[in-house]
Amino acid sequence: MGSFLETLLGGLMVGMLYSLIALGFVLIYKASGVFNFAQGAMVLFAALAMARFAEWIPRLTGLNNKLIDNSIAFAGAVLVMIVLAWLIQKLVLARLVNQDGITLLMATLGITYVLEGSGQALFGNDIYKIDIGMPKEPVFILEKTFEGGLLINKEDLYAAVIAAVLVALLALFFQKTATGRALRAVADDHQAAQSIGIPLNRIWVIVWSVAGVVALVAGVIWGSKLGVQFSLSLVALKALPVVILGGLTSIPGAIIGGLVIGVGEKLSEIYIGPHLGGGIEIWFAYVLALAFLLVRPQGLFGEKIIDRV
Amino acid sequence: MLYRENGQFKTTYRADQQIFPILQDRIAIALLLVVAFVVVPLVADAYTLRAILIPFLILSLAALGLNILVGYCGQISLGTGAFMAVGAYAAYNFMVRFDGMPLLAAMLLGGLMSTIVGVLFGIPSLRIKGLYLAVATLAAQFFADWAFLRVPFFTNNSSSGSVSVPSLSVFGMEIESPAHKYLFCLAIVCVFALLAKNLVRGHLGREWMAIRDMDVAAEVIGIRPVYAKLTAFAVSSFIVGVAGVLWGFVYLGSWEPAAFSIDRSFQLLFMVIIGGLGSIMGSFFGAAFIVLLPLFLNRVPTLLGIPISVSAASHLEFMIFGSLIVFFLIVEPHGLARLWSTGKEKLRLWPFPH
Amino acid sequence: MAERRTGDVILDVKNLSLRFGGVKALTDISFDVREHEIRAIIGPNGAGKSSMLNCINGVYQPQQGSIQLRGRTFTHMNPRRVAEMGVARTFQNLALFKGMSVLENIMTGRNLKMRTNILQQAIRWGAAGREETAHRKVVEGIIDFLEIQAYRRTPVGKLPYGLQKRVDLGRALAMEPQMLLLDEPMAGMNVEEKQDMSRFILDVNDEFGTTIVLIEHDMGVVMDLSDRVVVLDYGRKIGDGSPADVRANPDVINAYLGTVH
Amino acid sequence: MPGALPASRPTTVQTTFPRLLLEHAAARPNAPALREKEFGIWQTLTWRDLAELVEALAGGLADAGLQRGEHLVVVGENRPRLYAAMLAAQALGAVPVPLYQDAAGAEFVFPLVNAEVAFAIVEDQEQVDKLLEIRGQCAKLARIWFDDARGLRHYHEPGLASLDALIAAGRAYAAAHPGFFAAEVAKASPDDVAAMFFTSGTTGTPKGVVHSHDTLIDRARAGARFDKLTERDEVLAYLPPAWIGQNIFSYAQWLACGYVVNCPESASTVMLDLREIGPTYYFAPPRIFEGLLTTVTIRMEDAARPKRWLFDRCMALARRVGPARMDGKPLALLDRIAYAIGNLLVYAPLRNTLGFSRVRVAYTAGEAIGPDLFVFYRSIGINLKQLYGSTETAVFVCLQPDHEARNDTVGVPIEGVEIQVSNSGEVLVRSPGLLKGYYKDPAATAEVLGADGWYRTGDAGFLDASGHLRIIDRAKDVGRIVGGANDGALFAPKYIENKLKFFPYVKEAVAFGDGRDKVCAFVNIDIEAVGNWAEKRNLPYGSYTDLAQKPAVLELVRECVEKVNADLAADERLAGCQISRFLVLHKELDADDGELTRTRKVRRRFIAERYQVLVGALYGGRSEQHVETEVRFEDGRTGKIAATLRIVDVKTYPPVGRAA
Repeated sequence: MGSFLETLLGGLMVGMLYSLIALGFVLIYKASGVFNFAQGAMVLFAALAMARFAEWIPRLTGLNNKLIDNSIAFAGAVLVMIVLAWLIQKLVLARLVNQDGITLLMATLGITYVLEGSGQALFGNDIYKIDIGMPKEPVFILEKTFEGGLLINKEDLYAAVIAAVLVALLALFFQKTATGRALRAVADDHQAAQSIGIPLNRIWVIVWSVAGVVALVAGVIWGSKLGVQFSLSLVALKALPVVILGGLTSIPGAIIGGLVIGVGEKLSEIYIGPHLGGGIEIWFAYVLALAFLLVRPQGLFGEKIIDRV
Repeated sequence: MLYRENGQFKTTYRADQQIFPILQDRIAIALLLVVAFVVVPLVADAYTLRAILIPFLILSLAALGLNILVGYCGQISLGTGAFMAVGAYAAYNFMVRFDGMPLLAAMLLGGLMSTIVGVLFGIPSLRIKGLYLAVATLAAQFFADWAFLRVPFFTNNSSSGSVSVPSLSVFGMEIESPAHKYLFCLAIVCVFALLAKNLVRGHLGREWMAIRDMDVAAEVIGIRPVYAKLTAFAVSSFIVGVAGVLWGFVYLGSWEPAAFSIDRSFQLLFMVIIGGLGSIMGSFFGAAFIVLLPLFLNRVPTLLGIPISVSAASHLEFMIFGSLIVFFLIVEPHGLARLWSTGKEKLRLWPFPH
Repeated sequence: MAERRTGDVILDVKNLSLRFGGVKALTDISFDVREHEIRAIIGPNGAGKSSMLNCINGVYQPQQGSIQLRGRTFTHMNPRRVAEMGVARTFQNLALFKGMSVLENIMTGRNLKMRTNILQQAIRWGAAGREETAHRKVVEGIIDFLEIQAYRRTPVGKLPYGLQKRVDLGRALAMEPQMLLLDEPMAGMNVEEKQDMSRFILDVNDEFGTTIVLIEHDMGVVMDLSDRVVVLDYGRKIGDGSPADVRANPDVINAYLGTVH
Repeated sequence: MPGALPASRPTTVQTTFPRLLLEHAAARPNAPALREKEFGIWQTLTWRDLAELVEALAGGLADAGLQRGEHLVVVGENRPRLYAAMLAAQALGAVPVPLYQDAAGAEFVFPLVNAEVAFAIVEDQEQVDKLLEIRGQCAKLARIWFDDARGLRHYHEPGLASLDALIAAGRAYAAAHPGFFAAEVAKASPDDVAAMFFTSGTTGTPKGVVHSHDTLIDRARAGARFDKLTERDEVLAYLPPAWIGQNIFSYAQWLACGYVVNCPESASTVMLDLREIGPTYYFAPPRIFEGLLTTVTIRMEDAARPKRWLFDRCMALARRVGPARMDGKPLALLDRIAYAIGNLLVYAPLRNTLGFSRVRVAYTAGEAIGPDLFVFYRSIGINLKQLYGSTETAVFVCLQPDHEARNDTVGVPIEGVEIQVSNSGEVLVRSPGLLKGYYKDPAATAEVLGADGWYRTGDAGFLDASGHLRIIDRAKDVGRIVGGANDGALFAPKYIENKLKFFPYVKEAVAFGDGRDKVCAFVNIDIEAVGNWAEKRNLPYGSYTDLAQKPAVLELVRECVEKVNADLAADERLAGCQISRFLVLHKELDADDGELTRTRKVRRRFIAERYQVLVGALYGGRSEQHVETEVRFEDGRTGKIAATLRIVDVKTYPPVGRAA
């Protein structure tokens, strides 16, 4: 029982990270119809930037206050991601308007490679730690409920909180700010949005920036848990089944989907894995999503597509 | 400029529909074949054959297979590596489990297996559009990675997890020397290229392209998307599977699942994009390009006296590939093959610009 | 001088209704088409004309009503079956296969009639080659009929709009249809292109006795072409009869006020 | 040059077209006779197929009642079955009468009535409609057959049927009357009438020019021998078959030599088909070559700079060494190398894109061809030559031998041709190819065909020192200088005017001198060309009138005129009509003012009267003259142009003959 709950919680933690990455996908897809394969690479890129900045700043400035260093580094990383978003929009997407989905997808594949290559070229290709001073020591809860209680990492709790806050902020951003509303309008209908004078290009830069920041946060959390390294961009591929499950255009879908996959993955690994020779994590998410596709192509929360002739 | 087409008129449809209707092209291709089959084996050294030409040929074949799916039928696939793996492991199992199994037979059976798996993972494509399909094929990729790593049956319970094949022979001829291997691959590639060309210029090929270009219109003229897409998956993964067999048996000799990882899938997709979507010849261009670029990156800087580390080179490679993909998608979606054919058109119209 | 021999009903649409979510595209439409006639469906833009065609050849599934085609009744069609029953169509906003030449585009129209299997095609020598040639002959006949010999090898994308429309028609003709559905064949054409197209439509109807269902939002063109006209407006049928009757019909005149060109 | 000796006896031939057909069918049954691009490929008709087809058609026509000596009208593009129809008619001893397919219905009335035509075989709906529309005026016209049934399904006119029907009937007839075909063909004798061609002529009603098998075949063979044509040659037939030129090249010589005639797929594909076929033997009037050259220049306009530079360099070289090379003259080694490179880079590809790679012999005829045009084609290695002839002479009178093509002659008299220049300067021809006469028009016949067998061409000209015929003008326009230094010298206005017009700067020219003591001329400058020329020299100008009187411009024109004079001086017959004075008109000659015909020919007399003042000034020796002219603008308003025109004296040269 206890171990079950622990696995469950562990799953939720991982799932939450998936959700964060998936969130990036959904934002971009909603706004620009681009299936951004590069989201994973963006996570890696952002995390690398953050990690290295945090490392360089003390050397440059000489002041050794973790908080300041980290915040400067974070700010720097945010800046980097915004510039990146702008570059991507300017150099790639602006030149591929009205292309069909597959072309755009392949373009983002190209971007993936550029990011991975340049990211490592700029920031190095070792394993880097991000230390934002999250407490590492585990805590036991529910000791009364059953003996031994549950072991969880404070760190994970913090991470969960951060993620939650981020999601909340995004929600606010979309509901309250003018830009947010503009974004929603664009997501609903490009032509219409354009006709009422919403500058698509700027909107798209914003969206990519936001997605970049989300990627950064995801990267930071992940990095502080397991360190920043190339494999991060592959882990991010896990977010694909998540969006499929949740529906390409649904933010709640992304979150729920992420949690479902995270949990499903862990549980299956524990309870089914052994019978199949273990390591089924790497495909379980996909097969789950795939199976789901056949039943409900538009995903949990996605809206049905009617193509008119 | 080199073309002299006056008097090359066609009096039969057969003549009009041949692959190379222009005499000068037929001559050129004939020369190319002579060089490939006769001259190269005589002059090329072992390294060139082993490290450049053989991988080039095999990857061309795989790219060709992928091109049928992506370029001709418009169905994206990120799982090509998996289908290569299926081919390779299937063939391996046939070889080791049935003794006396001839290489060619094993190869075709490997292709067949890959076909079955391909169609299996293609089925979602009937319900879902491109983006989702990408995920479906990715699933295939990861599933294969896992299966060949974790399921001992596939590796015939080899302890190390890596498999290696016995010496190869076709019709009693040993295929040992690089030259032999090269010729073997070359022969197979030529045959499949021809068959593929025939398919894409036949009505099946037109069905694929119709689905790719305008699926509703295609349905209205009686083309069944199910059939068109599944045949594309089948043919594609068969060829890819065979390529997988060659990759494992001829090029590697012994291999681990990593040999067919997702990177391979991407690499092949890039070949298709850079070489030219929807062009048989493009597959060869793409393969050549992607095989040669790393060599180029490793040599040139040192030659220029600015040696760069291996890792730097690989990062550079990543960036160059990435930007090239974007570049081609933006500037010339039909890749090198289109550049080639425009060049050819210019030659035909010379001295006129158009 | 061409006296047309219209036969008995081959297409009978009964009480057809079609909705997209809440939007009513078609409401309780009924009309019939006789063999060999030229039947026009007209109406202002957004009257549901195209939706009507899409129901007939099974691209859309109507929620209510039935379609009787050559004696068989269907509550919903599927494109393949409709095609097999000898119904072809052209599209309002060109739906040509951009990646192919004129010849190949029209060849696709022969697909239903192609029999050789995948292996034969891969080898091509023999059966597949012969089949290809046989159908090429038919297609060349159509190319000649539509007077586009000069563009045989041109990628359709490179052709001027008017010619693309012709190729679209050619692709439909390649199916040797008994019935041809034309979705605004003259949309966006200049005067002489329209005249050419009208000539081709009449010739098709003459030479091959093809029944033609023709959609237009521009009344002028249709009236002198067609035998009978259905008028749709906001998904409802507001008129049906000979061009003369329809012209006289007050509702039609209303619907068209302001949209008559 | 056998033809050069005047007194070789005409050789009459001993065969007819149908017999030639049967000979080919017997000797080379499976060799291609006709190709037509249809349904995307070149559908081939072998000589055997053709003979079979002709027999069927003949049967059908016989069955329909076509009698020996009757006429069968044939209207349409070059189509194999129409050619077969002509052969079928000839096989029955009837006379095919090809008419221009682009003529209006009304223009058919005269020929049909005049030749009492009962039967017509036409290409398609268009022609059928034309015939039906005039049927009322042609009582005799009983039967019409059409080749292409498109759109005719619902025509129910009496006597209208498809060619297929005719062929079917013919097969039945042949079956019922075995051997009739051979018998009919045997009946025909060489001097039976073989065909009739209607020429609009320069004046009045069309006349039917009657030719026999003998005349046509004799000339066809003479021409073939002259250029060594073989059965391996290829011809593309795309000009109206009713034009004797096309008819000789793609019918008479086709049967005489047995080479292959190719019919294009449609009017819009001729250039593509030309490229595919790559004819070895080619014939076209100058306007076609001109059109081609224009497209070349236009297409080269949008070429990239380096390519244009290369092209221009190569063409410059070609102009320098090309003609000499074509004339078989030895070249300097460097030139030969340079030309070889140019050939690799430009000439050969250019020939290929134009469809001339395989051309062995190309002819142009009809009008004078500009030197630039002529030189262009020869310089890029196309053996373009001129020939002289007319419907009445079955075309072949004079041809230019290879290596002797010049743009101011029309070649040497070929075998069987005698040439004589009447003392009025008119060229007379005697040859086995002369017409039998004009149909039902003995008067007109007598006018041109003397009892002595000489045919009056109506052209003024002479054989020059090298034995080449030089046509200088229409005979009726040629006059004489009276008084002055060159009293009695020949005056050939059109010849002079053409020479002037060959300069890009000269748009129109009018020469005077008949019955006067010297030649003077009006000139119209070409506003485009001279305009550019002026801009290059940043020479400001306002109107045409203004530009026309710029001293610099007058100087420019004077140079042109002097070049012409130098030319004229080169042969003593024309040395007398060098231009001694000219002026540049203050307005452009205009059809709206009646100064030009609608076909832009100058109306010399009218102009002479209209500008009496100026003519007077020219001959009165004045140095300038004020003139005021009423002009009609496009919108119909009329206005006045007034100007004072400077009159320029030009240097004339002594005839080279005497100078030497």
